[in-house]
Amino acid sequence: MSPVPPVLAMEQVTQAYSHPRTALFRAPGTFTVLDCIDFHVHAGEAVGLVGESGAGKTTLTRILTGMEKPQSGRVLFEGADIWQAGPAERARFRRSVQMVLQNPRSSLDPRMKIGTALLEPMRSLRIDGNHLDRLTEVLGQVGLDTSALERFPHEFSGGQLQRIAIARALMPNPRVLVADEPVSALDVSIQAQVLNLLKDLVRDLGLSLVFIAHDLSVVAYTTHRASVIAGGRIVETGPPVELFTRPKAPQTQNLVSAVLTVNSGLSGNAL
Amino acid sequence: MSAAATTPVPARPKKRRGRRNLTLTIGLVVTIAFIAMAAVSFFYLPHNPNVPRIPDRLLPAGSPRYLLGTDALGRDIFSQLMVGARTSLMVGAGGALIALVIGTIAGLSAAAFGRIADETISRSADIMLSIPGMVTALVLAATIGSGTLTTILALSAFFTPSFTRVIRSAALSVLQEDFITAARLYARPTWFILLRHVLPNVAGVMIVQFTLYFAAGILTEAGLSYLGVGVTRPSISWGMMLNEAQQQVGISSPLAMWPGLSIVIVVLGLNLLGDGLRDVLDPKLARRTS
Amino acid sequence: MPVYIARKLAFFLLAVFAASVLIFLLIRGAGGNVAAVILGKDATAEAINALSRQYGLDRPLPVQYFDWIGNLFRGDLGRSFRTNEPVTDLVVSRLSISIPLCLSGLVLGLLIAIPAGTYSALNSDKPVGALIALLSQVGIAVPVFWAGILLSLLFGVRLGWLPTGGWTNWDSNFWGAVRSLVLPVISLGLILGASLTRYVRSAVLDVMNQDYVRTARATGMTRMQALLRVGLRNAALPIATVVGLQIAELIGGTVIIETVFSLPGLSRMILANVAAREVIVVQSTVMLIIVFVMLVNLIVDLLYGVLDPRVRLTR
Amino acid sequence: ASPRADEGKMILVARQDPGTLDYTKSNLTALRLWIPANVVEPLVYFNKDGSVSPGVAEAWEISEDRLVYTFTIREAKFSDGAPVTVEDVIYSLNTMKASPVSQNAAAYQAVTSIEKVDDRTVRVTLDRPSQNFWRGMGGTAGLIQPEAAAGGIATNPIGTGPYKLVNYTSNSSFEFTANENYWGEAPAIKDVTVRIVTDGTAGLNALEAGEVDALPVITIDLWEQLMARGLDKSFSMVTYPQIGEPTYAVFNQKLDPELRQALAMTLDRQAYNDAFGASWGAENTCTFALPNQAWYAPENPETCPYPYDIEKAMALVAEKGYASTPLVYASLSDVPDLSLPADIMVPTMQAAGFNMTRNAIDLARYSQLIFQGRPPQFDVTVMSGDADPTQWACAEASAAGWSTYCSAEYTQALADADKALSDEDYLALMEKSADILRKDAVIVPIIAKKGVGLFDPDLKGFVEPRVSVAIELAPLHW
Amino acid sequence: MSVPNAIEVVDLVVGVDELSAVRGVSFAVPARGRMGLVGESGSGKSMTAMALMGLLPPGWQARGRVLHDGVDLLTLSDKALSSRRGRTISMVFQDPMSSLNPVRRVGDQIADVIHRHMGVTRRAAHAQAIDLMTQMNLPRPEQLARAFPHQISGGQKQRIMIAMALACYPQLIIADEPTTALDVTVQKQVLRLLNAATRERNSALLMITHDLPVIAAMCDTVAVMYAGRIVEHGPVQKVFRTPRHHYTRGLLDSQPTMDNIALDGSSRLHSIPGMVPPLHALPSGCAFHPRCPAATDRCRTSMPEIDATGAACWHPVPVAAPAEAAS
Ligand SMILES: Nc1ncnc2c1ncn2[C@@H]1O[C@H](COP(=O)(O)OP(=O)(O)OP(=O)(O)O)[C@@H](O)[C@H]1O
Ligand SMILES: Nc1ncnc2c1ncn2[C@@H]1O[C@H](COP(=O)(O)OP(=O)(O)OP(=O)(O)O)[C@@H](O)[C@H]1O
Ligand SMILES: [Mg+2]
Ligand SMILES: [Mg+2]
Ligand code: NI
Repeated sequence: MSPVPPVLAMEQVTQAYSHPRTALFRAPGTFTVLDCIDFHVHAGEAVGLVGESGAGKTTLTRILTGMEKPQSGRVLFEGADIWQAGPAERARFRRSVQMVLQNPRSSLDPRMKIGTALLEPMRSLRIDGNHLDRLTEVLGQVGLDTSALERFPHEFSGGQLQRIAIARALMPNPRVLVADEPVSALDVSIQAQVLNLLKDLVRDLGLSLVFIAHDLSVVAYTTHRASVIAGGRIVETGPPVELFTRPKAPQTQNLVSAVLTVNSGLSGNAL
Repeated sequence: MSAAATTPVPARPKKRRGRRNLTLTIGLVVTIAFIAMAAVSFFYLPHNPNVPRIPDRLLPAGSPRYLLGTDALGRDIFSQLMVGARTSLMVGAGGALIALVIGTIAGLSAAAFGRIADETISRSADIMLSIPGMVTALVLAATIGSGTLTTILALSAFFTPSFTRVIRSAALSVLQEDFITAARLYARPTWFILLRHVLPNVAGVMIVQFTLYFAAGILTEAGLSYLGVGVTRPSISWGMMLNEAQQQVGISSPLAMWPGLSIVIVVLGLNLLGDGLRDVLDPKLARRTS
Repeated sequence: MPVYIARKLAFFLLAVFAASVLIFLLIRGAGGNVAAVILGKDATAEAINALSRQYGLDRPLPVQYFDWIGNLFRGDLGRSFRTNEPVTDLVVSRLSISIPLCLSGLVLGLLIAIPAGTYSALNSDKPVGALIALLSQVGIAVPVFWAGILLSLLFGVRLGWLPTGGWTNWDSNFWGAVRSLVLPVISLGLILGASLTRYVRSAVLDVMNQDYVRTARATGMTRMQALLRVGLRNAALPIATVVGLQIAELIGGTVIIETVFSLPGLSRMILANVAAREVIVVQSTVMLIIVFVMLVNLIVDLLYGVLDPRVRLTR
Repeated sequence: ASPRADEGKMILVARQDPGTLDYTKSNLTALRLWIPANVVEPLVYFNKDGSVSPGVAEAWEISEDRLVYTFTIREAKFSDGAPVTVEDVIYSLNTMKASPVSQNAAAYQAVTSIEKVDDRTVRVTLDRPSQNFWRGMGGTAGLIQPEAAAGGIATNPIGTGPYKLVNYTSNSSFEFTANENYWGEAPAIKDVTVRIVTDGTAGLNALEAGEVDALPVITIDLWEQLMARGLDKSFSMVTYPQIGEPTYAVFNQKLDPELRQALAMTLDRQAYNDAFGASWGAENTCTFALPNQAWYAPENPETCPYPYDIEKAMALVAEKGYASTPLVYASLSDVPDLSLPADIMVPTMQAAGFNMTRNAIDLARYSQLIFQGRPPQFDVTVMSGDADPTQWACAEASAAGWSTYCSAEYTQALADADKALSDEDYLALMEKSADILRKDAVIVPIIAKKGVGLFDPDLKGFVEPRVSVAIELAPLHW
Repeated sequence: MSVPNAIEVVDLVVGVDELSAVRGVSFAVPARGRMGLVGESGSGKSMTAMALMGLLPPGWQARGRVLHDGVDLLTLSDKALSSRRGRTISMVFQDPMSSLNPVRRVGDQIADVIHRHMGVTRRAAHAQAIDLMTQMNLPRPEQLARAFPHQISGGQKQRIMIAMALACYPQLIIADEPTTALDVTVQKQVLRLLNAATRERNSALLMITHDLPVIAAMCDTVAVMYAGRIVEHGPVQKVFRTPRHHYTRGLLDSQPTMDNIALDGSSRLHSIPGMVPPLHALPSGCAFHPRCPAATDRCRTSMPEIDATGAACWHPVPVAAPAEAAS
């Protein structure tokens, strides 16, 4: 779509799982979760992915971040297949693609101080440099101060924790941030804080963002481009507002028509 | 979607917390007293518990010089109880500790190293659980001879499978937390994740289970020694004292009271401690099993 | 469901095999041998060796193992070295004590545990509930043999109502046999009941906190109705599992109780035969017990399949 | 009165389960208490007064040189109805001759042939006179069984005795009923049950509760309890030496004799007696014998070679530096009678300065380690058993083990006694061998326990055992 | 009072020991009325509902009055209450996955309710259950009735729950977040069904949710809860168009909707700073004051009551500055 090659992409990715065995003398069946998916994100771009529950969104992020090897297809980071890459390139990939998970409370080890948790990726990925400076910098970026470092996760609210989780993802100075439903576990009044933060990060740091949600308006608010996934395939891609005001694929239409808003409710034509 | 996960941990109602604290306190006091009794026995005993003094035999409790009286050979009962505490401590804690170490390693491996490891370990645990522990202990005593060490071994063989199961399920629930996914994402190897993240998070379960198996170990040891396949003199255990009490003077003697009572109190104390600790360390489990 | 049953059966067979190897090795590892025990203190080494040879105890271990296991599969448990009696006969006469003892102990335990556990779960915030919980804690802490000793002291010696121990054969005096089982069963049942009470209590507490019980109440069931019609049916599953696991422990309890009350049951037979190094008798009897425990657990698993539609219909 | 009195029944209590009833292979007291004399009879009976009465042999003839014994077999039937034949007798004697139980086989050491003379007569020829042979014919070595039923001996021994075994359930009970084929007078009580109650207290309780009628053999660990409960008053108590056993310490004969002697001086016999014998059921003794044996002598500070003297023992230990010799005391973990003495001995020996470790093992291991161990695998152990001095006989030191006191002098003295032609000679020679034994501090007697029994006051007629330790049921009556 | 109330709650306080999750809540749902109760997690919505049903967790106590069908429900015994539960007042729970008895067929579970309250035979109850399932737009009801809960989808389960709740034509149905656990696409269908079915049966509806659009779509009036109290109460049109409480306004502003997103991506959402206070550390005065842009000392010390504005606020949002949602 754009002349610059994508930072992170997947080509023709297919992934299938096997059902548990149900009959004694029949081979267990498989079902395809992702079916020949092409997906990419450019530098500095925020890409959204929406779809019903079970559509394969989480599976896609797992493959995109290299946590799961697809059955077929390639995952490309800066043009190179990550499953064929040498150790140095793999290390670079690990540093450059980070993830924010759905549940802020469970994404931080309850027995680990925030400071330690934030330094974990640096140690694990063997990144040199002054970690303390980096800590202060990143905490500033997510709007927390260094007093957080000595505390434990249970002393924070969900929104703060999600910001800490984002800070942890930012520590290795990644190029791509993958966020799987980062706000769906948050209270309404707090989710806006996190959305604004993500948006700022893309703008200020030139990060690429892959943002997953089941709520169309949240995706529209946060991203430049969005894809709709259904039945293991990407059915439609485009600028979100465009996509949601003039959906073409029936699955997109289905999603759009399901959206409730205060205004449509007040005007009496919501249901 | 639901924001339930971010709800602050609900504060416990006061009244119940009070009761739980009471449980914990009683358990702690009894356990400490018991450990203290065992510890003191190393430095001070009113009498040598193994040296018979025939002229002083079978004195009742409260006799001068003998707080709880003497047994059929004139050995001081209180001193024997003190040394018995030591044995119970060693056997119960030793058995539970070995089971804890092996069970933790096995349980973590089962949870973390894939289906084949899981099936192998879990099924082996199931098989071992089907073998009645008492029978194993009997056979083991015949195989390697009875004594403190055998008893510890038998107990650990007995407890390891259930320990493994508990640790496995606790580890499984930790492993599906998002922070594990996060650690995988920044390339932590599995063994590191187990040590750094899973172990500290199942430590509560481990401590609680340790306490409970400690108690169960004391009970089982008493049973084995009662059958005469457990601890033998010059070691002294409460179960062995009961065995002797029944052999020597018959059940109508108060001799059978003291060691029996000691067992009940200590086991009760340890169980209360375990339950209390569970409330503190492992609230999720507490709701399910207390 | 067929897959479920097939898997459980396959595991059962594997488990039996593994246990048999384990038991065989354990017992063969034991010091001393039956010939030495039979011949007593004055025997010469030659006499002992000759007797061992006669019993086939000098053959290589794998040969002995496959011989034994092959016979087991044919339903032949072997013969006692000392008396040349078939183990089957020995076991059968012992089972006429151990099975009633074990089963009545279990039934008594359940009769205590189910009402007490349920009641204390439902009244967990009242003094009675706490009292039951405490009593069950105390019960768990009491060694089963001590309970037996105290009970026989009270009812046998003090009050003289029941025999303090010993056994009367069923066919010689039926009520006498029943009477000799009363105290052992009570000791076993009380202690088992105490620990089961805990499990029942937690299972009921757990189930009663489930959303579907709340639904049942919201559609008009009283607490009692919700407990009886919804709660217990669902709590039966975890309780059945625990009972299956407790069987092994129950057998451990009978070993001790049979000793306390001098009942010539299966456990005591094992005890005596271990002491005499009657390896075949011990191996076969222990295997019998293990297979029994495993069978109970297999049945519990299959029962689970029947009771729980989630297992029945999907796997 | 017992409810069983009118039904012609009685229930007795046994403490131990023999496991097997094959008396040709097993020497267990638990078996010898019930089967000989009641079910299986020997050729002859030796009475308490020294006279001999007929058993399976209705008459016998001993040649002048005491080398040829001719037995006339009784026209009787075994309890299974088969007639007693000369072949059965020859079979029985030959079986005993080949018995792995050394006491049985020992009786036949001098025997050269066992032959049939005619349908009712058996002749046994010896190569030298043997007291052991003759006494053996009145003991287990002379028990007569039918050859045809030999296969079932382990569970259902058959004999000519006044009772037959109806049922034996190991760990549970023996059931006897009067043998309708018995050659003598039918016993007064037709049905006898012997209940096996391993827990001694439970046995006493059962007696007190009236569930059983007698405990003919009460082990030492219960004597004190029995007095404390006043059972000796409410029941008739008998004490008799035959069932009794000496309890003796065994020191490894390879140890330095002076060390053995010092060890022997730590044995406080009165303390053992107080602790276990309740001071009345046992006598302190330094002689390996029971009070019913003629060469028996109770403890006596003058005549005892190594009387209790802890100070002297300590001095010896200090002087000779025995503290540096590690010693192992092997105790039996699953036989209370034999583990209790260790509770006293080990601490006392330690107090005297010996470097003593206690090693508790179960009977099966003990059998292998101690009984079979060559050379001896222990330094000190305690045993309790038959007061038969011949069991120690051993001429050469290489065969030394627990059960062999390898002293040529001792063995010779025993052999001489065996060959004795008259009872007086026999006694004198036995006394001589007993003296050799006690001076060497290898087998050191501590106490001689008596047999103690409690009977329902209405149950009368108890006689002291004639065949080994057998409790004779037939004379008992309500 | 012209229209009788389906339920009237006066000064309801729900708590355990010293902690109160609901601190003096009053509202009324008129017969056939439809009220929404909205608020963030932990604000006490579910506790209020449970108090109305008499299904508080052990140890919890409710004070105040809950008038329904002429009686004060809080004074009734468990037995008396259970004859009303499911008949005159019923409830749909949040999580359909766990709210059905896993070992009983779904058709039987519906039939049980009918049999229990309507005094009809089991067979008739079963027929009625199938009938109800048809009305709930469930496919192949006869077959589905024989299914166990784990065999059907979440949306279907929630319809079964609604069928159970509506089976006896209750005067009031309380729906506690009935669609939060469901997929977006299914949510609308279930809401539509609930809407239609309650109207058909003339049941009043108390809709509990944290989702403002759901309230807007379903309800006539709304009460906004914060930290155990109602902070604003009034007709939906008024409250959502001209919110007077800063919290209500904050909630409305922080919803990203297609309407408030600028096409160039430059728009920023309003967010409420801080977090919802935990029960045991409630701020003094107006519980919202630490997060409120207009808070003064007065807000910190004394607790405002709902006044003529419909909001419990010392400094209500001026009407002149309508919320963005209304623009
Ligand atoms: N490891 C696995 N083994 C088997 N099936 C799996 C596995 N992981 C995911 N699935 C199945 O694949 C499908 C897609 O799952 P995925 O988690 O990617 O969906 P999703 O779009 O993220 O849904 P949600 O919105 O509920 O998070 C689901 O049906 C899920 O059950
Ligand atoms: N069983 C309980 N024990 C202790 N505290 C509880 C319990 N249930 C709820 N609470 C507390 O009571 C308060 C009100 O809870 P309630 O469930 O009514 O909130 P809610 O508004 O329904 O939230 P949600 O949107 O998460 O369902 C919360 O602070 C909660 O932590
Ligand atoms: Mg997902
Ligand atoms: Mg709620
Ligand atoms: Ni592009």
